[in-house]
Amino acid sequence: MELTLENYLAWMQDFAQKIADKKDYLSDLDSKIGDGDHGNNMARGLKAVSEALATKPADLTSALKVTAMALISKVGGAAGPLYGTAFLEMAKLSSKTVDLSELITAAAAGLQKRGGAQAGDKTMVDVWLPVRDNLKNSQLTSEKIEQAVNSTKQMEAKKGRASYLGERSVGHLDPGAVSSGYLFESMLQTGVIK
Amino acid sequence: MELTLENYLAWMQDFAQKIADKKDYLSDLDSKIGDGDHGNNMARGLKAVSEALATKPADLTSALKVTAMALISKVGGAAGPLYGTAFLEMAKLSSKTVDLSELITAAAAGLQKRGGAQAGDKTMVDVWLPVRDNLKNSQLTSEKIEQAVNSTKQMEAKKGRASYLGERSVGHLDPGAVSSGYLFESMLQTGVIK
Amino acid sequence: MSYGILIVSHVPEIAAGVPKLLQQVATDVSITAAGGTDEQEIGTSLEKINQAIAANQADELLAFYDLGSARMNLEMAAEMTTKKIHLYDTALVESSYVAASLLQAGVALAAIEKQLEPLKIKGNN
Amino acid sequence: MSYGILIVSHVPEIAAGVPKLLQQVATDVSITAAGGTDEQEIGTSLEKINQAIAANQADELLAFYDLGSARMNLEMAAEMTTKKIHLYDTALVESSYVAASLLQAGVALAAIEKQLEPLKIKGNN
Ligand SMILES: Nc1ncnc2c1ncn2[C@@H]1O[C@H](COP(=O)(O)OP(=O)(O)O)[C@@H](O)[C@H]1O
Ligand SMILES: Nc1ncnc2c1ncn2[C@@H]1O[C@H](COP(=O)(O)OP(=O)(O)O)[C@@H](O)[C@H]1O
Ligand SMILES: [Mg+2]
Ligand SMILES: [Mg+2]
Ligand SMILES: [Mg+2]
Ligand SMILES: [Mg+2]
Repeated sequence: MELTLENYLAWMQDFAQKIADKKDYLSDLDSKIGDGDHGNNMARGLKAVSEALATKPADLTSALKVTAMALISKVGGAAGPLYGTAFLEMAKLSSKTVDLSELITAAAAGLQKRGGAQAGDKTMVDVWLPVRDNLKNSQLTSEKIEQAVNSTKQMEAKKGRASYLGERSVGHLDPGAVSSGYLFESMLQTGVIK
Repeated sequence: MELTLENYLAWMQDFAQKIADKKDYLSDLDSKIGDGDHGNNMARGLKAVSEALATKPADLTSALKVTAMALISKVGGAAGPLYGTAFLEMAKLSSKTVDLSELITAAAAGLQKRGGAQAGDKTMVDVWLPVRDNLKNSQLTSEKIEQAVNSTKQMEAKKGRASYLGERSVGHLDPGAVSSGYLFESMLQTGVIK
Repeated sequence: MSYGILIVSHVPEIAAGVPKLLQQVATDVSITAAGGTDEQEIGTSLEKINQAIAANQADELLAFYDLGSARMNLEMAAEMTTKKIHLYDTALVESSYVAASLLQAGVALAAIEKQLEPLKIKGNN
Repeated sequence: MSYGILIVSHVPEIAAGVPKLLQQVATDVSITAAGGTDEQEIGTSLEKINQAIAANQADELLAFYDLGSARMNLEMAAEMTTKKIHLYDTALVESSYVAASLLQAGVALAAIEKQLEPLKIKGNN
């Protein structure tokens, strides 16, 4: 399971498409427990990513880095520094290893450092952590991803805007968890794993 | 010591003049431990008071009321609702009694209700309370007023913007105490008392 | 909705900006604001506060302010209106945001006030 | 003066307004601000924060923000600059006002931070 420039570009292209397709759905989810912009934020960010990757970065490290930079500078919401940090950590590690499991482990750690969220806080972290663990055991499947995304529905938010709603946040999917679900679905579908 | 429409108008005319003369000094004092606008605030307020009183209110109660309204609506800083409330309380009581001591007692109570300041908090209250007490004993003099104003210099502010400076507020006169000192100096000088 | 939000600041821009932050998460809550003096300088204006109260579509308002003298003018305005004004000594931006989120979610006033309690940081100045 | 103040808000108007409130009591303190996204929408922009840091005349900044995602961008900006950024999880308007008053009065950072402590109301969201 090695990340290459080629499969990475395919992965991001698919992810950008999914985000563009699900833009309104993501914003709808966010309007229930947040400010209703997650879809727009991510679509703006992934558009910038696509444009940056279209300039043909020389290697995987540069590709990861321009992805991070585009997300950090264009998303505009919490998801920007969060996804941005995740990709930046992958970029940094990619000069040493391109093992997917190790890269995602570093990314998840960066995400947690940036946002301070733990498992169960009803954030994108609740998708990244199980994905990281399943990758380690080579057991990541589409069902596992879906399960992680859906697990956020019954959680009470402890981080992000939704946390102000307390128990009122229960019963809604976390938008960042859903967009992270798309990220990993794309990863599976574009053959990064096998 | 009765307040009449006539001596009240003379009092306010003199007070407005003092404020106009000391405008820059009051703002300078305020810039040391506040936002530097007390002189401008009071000058704007007293100009509105003079204009309102120039329309010849029918009686003392109306005169006190239009003074209060002009101060409340034109001062723009904390001094507006504070002085405004003081004059409004005098207006209310003036239909029952025009005894100066009783009017000032009611005014001081209104001031404290509005701002919540106690003696020693380094505010205009530190002038109003001794003036109230000295009026009760018919012992108010120019020296007593000056003494009350100067007593604020060594106090540590507990109310108003100066309170954020904590012990750094010590060593400066409170601007509202100084403007209140002018108010009562005018009261003495225009013969409201004897 | 019967509860609205009232913002009072010393600065016209802050009074213009806070409702934008809140309205994003509380599309159905009436939010009005008063900022600056009548001359648009730094300070507060009782007249502007009265207008913001009148312009609010709700008849029971949760009111937030920045500094003490805004509080005093808010109190005066509260004494002048028939609307019920709940005045909070809490962090202006953060607590009005929390209140807006919870009002939008239909949370009861008592529960909102409980959540505002830890955000109380003034009232003594 | 070697300490400056940095304001980061989700709303351009709030970022424009808070410095006005502060500058009134802190004429000699450098105060810069970043608000809204690059498109002037509600959100934060790392680029704007970087610019506000660069534009500040001080090389050690006391930084205040409104909501959590502003905090994350502030942290990223802090990692990118050579200036020292002190990040406070305190009430945006009220605590930056206190910090400005005290900086103007020449109070030392440790004493300022002590006075900011009771104004800490976030950092967990
Ligand atoms: N502190 C945090 N740690 C991890 N994830 C977070 C945190 N704060 C927010 N998120 C994630 O960000 C998502 C919201 O992103 P977005 O709508 O772009 O940002 P914003 O809330 O600033 O509008 C949430 O659904 C959640 O998954
Ligand atoms: N809570 C209070 N109680 C009594 N007096 C107060 C209070 N707050 C402020 N003051 C008085 O108001 C004066 C400042 O008035 P002004 O400069 O017009 O208001 P601001 O502080 O809003 O600019 C202070 O010097 C003090 O005497
Ligand atoms: Mg959002
Ligand atoms: Mg947002
Ligand atoms: Mg002042
Ligand atoms: Mg003022």
